[in-house]
Amino acid sequence: SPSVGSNAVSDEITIADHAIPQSLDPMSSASYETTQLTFLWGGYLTNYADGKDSGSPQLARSVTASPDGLTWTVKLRSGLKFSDGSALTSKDVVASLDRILSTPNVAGDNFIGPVMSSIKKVTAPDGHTVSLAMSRPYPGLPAALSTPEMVILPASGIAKGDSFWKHPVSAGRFKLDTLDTTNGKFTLSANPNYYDTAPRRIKKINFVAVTDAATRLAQLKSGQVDYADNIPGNLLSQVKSPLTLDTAKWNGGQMGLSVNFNDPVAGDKRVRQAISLAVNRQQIAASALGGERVGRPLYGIPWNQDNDSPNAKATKRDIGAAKAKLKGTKCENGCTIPLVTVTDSAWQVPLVAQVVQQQLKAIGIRLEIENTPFTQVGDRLKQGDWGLFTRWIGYYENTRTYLGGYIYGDPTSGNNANFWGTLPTTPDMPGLKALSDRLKTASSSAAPGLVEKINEEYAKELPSIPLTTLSYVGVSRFPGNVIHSVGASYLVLP
Amino acid sequence: MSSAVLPGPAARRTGGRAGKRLAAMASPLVQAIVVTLLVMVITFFLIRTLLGDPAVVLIGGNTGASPQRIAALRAELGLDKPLPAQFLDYVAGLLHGDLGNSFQHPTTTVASVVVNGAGVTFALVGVVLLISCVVGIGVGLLAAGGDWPVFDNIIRVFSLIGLAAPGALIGLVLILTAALGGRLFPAGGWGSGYPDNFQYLILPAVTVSFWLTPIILRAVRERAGEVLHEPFAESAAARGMSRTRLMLRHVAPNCAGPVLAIIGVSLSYLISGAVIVEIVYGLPGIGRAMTTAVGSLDFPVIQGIVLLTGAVVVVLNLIIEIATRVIDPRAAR
Amino acid sequence: MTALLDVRDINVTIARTKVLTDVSLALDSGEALGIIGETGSGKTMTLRAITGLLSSIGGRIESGAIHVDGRDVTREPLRSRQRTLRGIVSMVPQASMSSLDPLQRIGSQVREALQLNRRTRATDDDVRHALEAVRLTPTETLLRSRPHELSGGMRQRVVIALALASEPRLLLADEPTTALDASVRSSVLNLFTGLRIERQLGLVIVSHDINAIASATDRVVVMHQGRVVETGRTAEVLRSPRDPYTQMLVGALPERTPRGYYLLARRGSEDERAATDGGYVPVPARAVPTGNVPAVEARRLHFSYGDRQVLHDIHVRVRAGERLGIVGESGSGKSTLARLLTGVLPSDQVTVDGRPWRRFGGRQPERHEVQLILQDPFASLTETQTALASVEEACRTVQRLPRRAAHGRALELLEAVGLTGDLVHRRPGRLSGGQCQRVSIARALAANPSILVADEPTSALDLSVQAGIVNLLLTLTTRRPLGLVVVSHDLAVISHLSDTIVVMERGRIVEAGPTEQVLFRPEHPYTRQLVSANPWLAPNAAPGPDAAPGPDAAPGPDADRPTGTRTLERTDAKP
Amino acid sequence: MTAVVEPPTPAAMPRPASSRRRRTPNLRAERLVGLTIVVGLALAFIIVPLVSPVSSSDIGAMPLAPPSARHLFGTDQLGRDIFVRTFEAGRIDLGLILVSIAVAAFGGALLGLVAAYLPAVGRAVISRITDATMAFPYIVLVIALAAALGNRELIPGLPRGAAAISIAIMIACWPPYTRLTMSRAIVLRQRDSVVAARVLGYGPMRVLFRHIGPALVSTNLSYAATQAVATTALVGSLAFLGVGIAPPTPELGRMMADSIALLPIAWWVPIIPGLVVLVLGIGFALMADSAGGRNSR
Ligand SMILES: Nc1ncnc2c1ncn2[C@@H]1O[C@H](COP(=O)(O)OP(=O)(O)OP(=O)(O)O)[C@@H](O)[C@H]1O
Ligand SMILES: Nc1ncnc2c1ncn2[C@@H]1O[C@H](COP(=O)(O)OP(=O)(O)OP(=O)(O)O)[C@@H](O)[C@H]1O
Ligand SMILES: [Mg+2]
Ligand SMILES: [Mg+2]
Repeated sequence: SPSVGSNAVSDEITIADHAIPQSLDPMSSASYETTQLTFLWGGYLTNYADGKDSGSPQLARSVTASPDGLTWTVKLRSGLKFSDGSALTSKDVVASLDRILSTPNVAGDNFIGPVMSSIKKVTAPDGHTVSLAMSRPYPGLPAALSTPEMVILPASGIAKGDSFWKHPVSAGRFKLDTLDTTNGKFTLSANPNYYDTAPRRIKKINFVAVTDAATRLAQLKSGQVDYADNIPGNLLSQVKSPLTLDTAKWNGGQMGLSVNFNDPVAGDKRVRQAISLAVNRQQIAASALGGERVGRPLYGIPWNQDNDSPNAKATKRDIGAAKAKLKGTKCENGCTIPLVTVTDSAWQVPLVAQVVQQQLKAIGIRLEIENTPFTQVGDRLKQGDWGLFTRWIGYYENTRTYLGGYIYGDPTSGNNANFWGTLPTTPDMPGLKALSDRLKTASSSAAPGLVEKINEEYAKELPSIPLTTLSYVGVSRFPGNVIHSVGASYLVLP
Repeated sequence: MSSAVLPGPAARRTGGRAGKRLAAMASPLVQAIVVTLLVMVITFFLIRTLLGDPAVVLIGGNTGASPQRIAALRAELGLDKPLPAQFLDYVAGLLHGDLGNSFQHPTTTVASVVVNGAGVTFALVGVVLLISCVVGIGVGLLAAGGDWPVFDNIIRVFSLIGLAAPGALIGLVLILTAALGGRLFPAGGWGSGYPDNFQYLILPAVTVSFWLTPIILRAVRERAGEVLHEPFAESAAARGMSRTRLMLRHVAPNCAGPVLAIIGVSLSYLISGAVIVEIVYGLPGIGRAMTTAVGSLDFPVIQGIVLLTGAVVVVLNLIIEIATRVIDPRAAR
Repeated sequence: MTALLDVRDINVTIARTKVLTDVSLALDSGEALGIIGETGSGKTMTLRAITGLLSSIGGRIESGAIHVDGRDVTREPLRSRQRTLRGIVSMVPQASMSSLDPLQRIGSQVREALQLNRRTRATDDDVRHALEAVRLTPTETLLRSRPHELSGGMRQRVVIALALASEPRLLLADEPTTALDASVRSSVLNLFTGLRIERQLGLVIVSHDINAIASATDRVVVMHQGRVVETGRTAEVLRSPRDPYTQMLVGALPERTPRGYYLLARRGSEDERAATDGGYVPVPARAVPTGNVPAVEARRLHFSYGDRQVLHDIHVRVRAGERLGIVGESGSGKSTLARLLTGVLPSDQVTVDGRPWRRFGGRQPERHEVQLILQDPFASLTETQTALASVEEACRTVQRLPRRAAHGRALELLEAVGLTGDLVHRRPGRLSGGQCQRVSIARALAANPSILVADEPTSALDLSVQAGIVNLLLTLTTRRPLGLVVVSHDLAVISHLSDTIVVMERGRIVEAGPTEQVLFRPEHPYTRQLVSANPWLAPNAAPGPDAAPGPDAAPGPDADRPTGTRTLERTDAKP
Repeated sequence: MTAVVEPPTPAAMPRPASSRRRRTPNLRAERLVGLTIVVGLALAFIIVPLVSPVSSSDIGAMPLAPPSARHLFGTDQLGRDIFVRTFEAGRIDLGLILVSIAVAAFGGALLGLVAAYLPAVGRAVISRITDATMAFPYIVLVIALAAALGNRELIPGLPRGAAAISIAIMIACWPPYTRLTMSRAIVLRQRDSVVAARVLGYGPMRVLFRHIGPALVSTNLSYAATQAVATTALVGSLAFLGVGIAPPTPELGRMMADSIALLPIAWWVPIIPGLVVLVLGIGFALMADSAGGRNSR
């Protein structure tokens, strides 16, 4: 392997992540590994890359809305091919979107739930055109089409069902060559049929799983790998030149405590408010995250992770106030709340949980941490006998517009305890619901004001208790501009 | 009882000596088969009663799939049948040499997963055994045979530490020192072909050997010490046999029994130790396959792995037993 | 000419404990020297000092000198001493069982030993010659055998062959016959004597078997607590020992005491009655059972272990008040019979008071009637129980005595066997063999048996300790009407403890009759051979009032033949 | 399966004095050292958390502060005092190991003792089950049990997650005791002391538990000490598999696993719990050694 610190990028790189994907289907798994890979091999209608131009066309030549916002038209580039050489037509796009629409519960469950619930029908007027009929305007659609789930797959492959996912095919910059799930090693090589023929340096990617973060870092230092993903904050002080932090990747999302409203203790608004008051967010950041974190811990959902949100004031710790809130609740004289935690998804989660557990002792609340594997947590939550859950929301680009409906999921799904993002709904948060409904159709100029209002309302109702923003850091052997990422999982490669 | 209760030579020669010996060899074989079957049966029922529903996990417990879809998947995986029926299916498959397919990756056969992982793990175990036996026996003999109290004490201290230190800790310290500081060996990972792969095996093997070597070393030292004080060794020494010759010709073979016995007893611990270390070093052995399989409730894979490791342990024990008998026919009593 | 071996005033310590004090001995070529003494008296240490093996157990020669063939080897370290002594001194170690490498074939062990000395390859013929020299037929099977496939006698010969391989001029043999049968023992001793004469070998034989020393050596050294207490010509020393310790040792030989008398045991520690100075003390009249006499009987007894029949058509019966001796060569089935009689092994042909033994675990009222004393005194006690606890447990469970009564009874019984004070609170590990055997006896008595079966009760014990146990058994039969079955291969012991003797050979009774008759008018050749190995067996004659202990008082059949030549003419049976 | 081959020692000849006496004084000292280590650590495990002003879960200081007068062993990545945590963790670990092994040893030995008195068929059945359990890769068991039991609080008062580990240790550890006890008991059964007991008419239970059982105690104890070494290391490694005791209860293995990556920047965080595991293991090993177990696994 090349010597350490040589800035020259060869045409083959090795990326080490902490696990291999449980599934390659982004509809089944939203883990970083899966999305990271999907972005490499998957073709999308619009481009996710490079932050600012998110939503710009990729496989699509254009994505345009009708003036009433109720019809979107996607024009495909001509001569598109999948990596296996077969032609990519609008039929494939329709099949791909229908697959998502027909997947049960997606509308309510997934990141893309809001956009999906606003799409009525997808049709293909001709081989190069796709038309989306909307039930309500959704200005963020172009950006939404670049989320990992929106990968375009061959209709014939989709028809094959599960077996397609043994070796999926799409029209991304790379194609999957070997999928060695037993050895935790995937290889990808440049897709010869990629629409963009501009010469690119990297022709081959090895994607390996190295469970232990220290080993990952060690392998990076010794030159075995070129890019190590997901390095815990307290290791970052070991990252010294010539290694570089992929600072673009820092924003790893936000962590909060989801609430089981059916739980007699945690379901009580006063208890939630008390918890929120008793949590010392500065301490969480300092001790659990090794001080490595972006932004301040704030309320709400992705869009208010901006570093400059005015809601920072609401996060101050106040034990006296917290205790006062507990008067008359089940926790007045101490109580126990089961806290479900996932230990194998992000290194931050168990640490934050422990700090919170310790902090809540001050108001007599005993958190009983229950570790659950990532793969089983949804199931576990459905069982119902839990109070709080350390939710970690991955963060997509700062796209205020398209995730408008995110905050307040579709009550029709009836699922108020799901994992992926829709927050639990209960009838007693009418204010929040009304605001959220307004946001779904708001113009982009009206949105920021609405968001502030939502945040205020949110702070009162606390459908979930925000804790902190998270860092999700990759380390590269090359200077920072050579390999970096956008969001948490979109790798930008030379 | 009296010392003279020995079978007379005449008694041995009469009767089918070869037949008896065959029978004596066959009975461990039968036992080994029974044990392997037991392992299979226990595993089958244990995982199915202990662990949850693979269908839910497979579909992605997190996406909230409909009960119908889960039921369909259960039927597809054959999990809807009653346990005994499932067991019969499994056994029928086994009889055809078919371990089934992975739940998680339906086109992957369990055999390929297991063989793949086992290749790595048993290569690791093999290297560990090699290192431990060479170092353990060598140093053990030196410590027992040489008259160097200081050396002996150093060895004692080292073996105590090796014995008591947790493998994972040693592994990580090794990674951080040998691999990073000295850049001698890769800090983990796995290559693509064999001579190349050995360099990835060295550190993990050393890590596990840290535990096994002291055990062998101590046994050898103890046994060798005893043998050296046995009258035959003393009189050989008194007749003028050199120390080296005595150690090699007489003491070493007499240590073989305890060493073999220890290896036999340690095998399953050894494999478990290897699994932990594999995970630390990121080797694609059965350890990784197994943690993944348990996490995703991939029953056929769990079963295949347990069956394979169980069978390997049993077969190795069988070989050890036969070897012990060949080395020391008294063991066959 | 210098002596072949000259040990002068050596003092040896092991880890600061003095084990040898001023030991001296000397030996010329062709001469045989015996060393006798009780266990722990330093016999083995003396040999170790000569061969240089002291250092391996942390011993040191503090002072004195050892010259071998004129060379001073006292301070030579082990390794160079091995070189110096190679081809001069060889040794046959104690414990023949582990004197051969258990894993190597006999042929290769012999070959290796031969090559050690000559540094050239030893041919197959050399190996054969070496084995023939110790009167073994070097068949291919023998050469390919491993030690555990040989009998004790054969093994001992191979060990001797190894020792002779370097063609030594001095052979040191440590207890070469202890583990062997009477017949094998005499052939091994004959072998020594033969070699000595053939090769002009200097021979040191260490043994506590006085008969062996008597028949195979010219001179003897008696050791006691690490000192040489007496040296002299074997015949003289044994006939008229001068040192009190030697007197005691020789006197304790059961052969030397006429039947019907207590053996001469060491003073102080043993039965007071039996230890009166000088003269013999007669055993008082035995208690005679009255009324219904319990009996144990084997009738037409056949017994097999698996498909191997070890007992054929045995008839024996013992009643309370009777004494039966069972003798026979090793493996003849004596212990098996003893176990059958006590119900340890099941058989319907053995009855106690007319009823067969129940299997283990079943309730049987007559269970306590027959009790067993076993050979290994340490192994027959539960190692975690103190002497008192063992006996107390027996009192409580068998006799169903309440706790206090059991305690008192146990103390009484222990005192009756000569154990008092602190001793009763010790565990077997801290008791001597003789003491353990006493506990064992006391425990058996706690069951209040009518019949006591003793399987080799003294063969693991030193002579003087043996005398104590024999005396104890004698005393016990005088106190109560006890039936006694004594199993032993030692005719002399049996002669004291039996009225009737059965002789067993390969699972059959070959001769049976009153003790007098079997011992002094043996009919079966096997019995004759047994008797002839005991030169001093005393008939049941009262010693004269002025008789001193010794062979003169009870001259055996071969008493005045010169030692060392006596058994030479007998052809050697190949084992 | 394979038993350690012992040369037949004829009873008629007591073992040569040399082998009996060779190393006794040394051994006693070793046992004493071993015992001192284990007992000393056990006391410290109990006392230190009791008298310490800070609790093991207090987050009171800078994270990763090096050892100082205030924090003797420094602080961990959350800013908790490692000194208190280490000792409290030791208490859990030691308790877990002792209890699990005691149960395994007792159960296994009992089964072996009973097996020794069963007819050949019963004995064969037990032997095969024992072999099968020994052939079973226990690590699978640990992972599966942990997955199945989760870290729910099975036994009130016990740290959550402890039950799974403990059960797994018990299941993995019993077979050697059964094997050892059975083979020894079969030998002892033929021993003269048992023959004598039977001749006295003692019942099978009495023979089993008064005359055979006690003789096995020391063998089993020495084996248990040996196993404690292995188990100490094992429990210390389990956390690396993501199996273990739930926070906030500190556990030595988890303390190491969670912080091993910090070795280059804050060695004290992983090393100190590691050292405690090591010292504890050495204590057990010394005890096992001197208890005279030949079988050093
Ligand atoms: N390895 C040893 N370390 C310390 N003392 C020993 C050792 N071996 C023997 N002794 C002591 O040395 C003394 C002499 O022992 P030695 O073996 O010479 O007796 P022995 O006459 O050969 O007895 P036996 O008839 O039992 O073989 C005894 O007091 C014994 O306790
Ligand atoms: N448990 C056993 N199983 C099988 N064979 C046995 C057993 N015990 C003894 N034997 C055999 O039975 C025969 C008689 O043995 P036994 O112990 O009764 O002889 P012995 O006369 O007491 O001999 P020794 O004088 O050596 O004590 C021997 O050939 C022996 O090998
Ligand atoms: Mg001796
Ligand atoms: Mg016998």
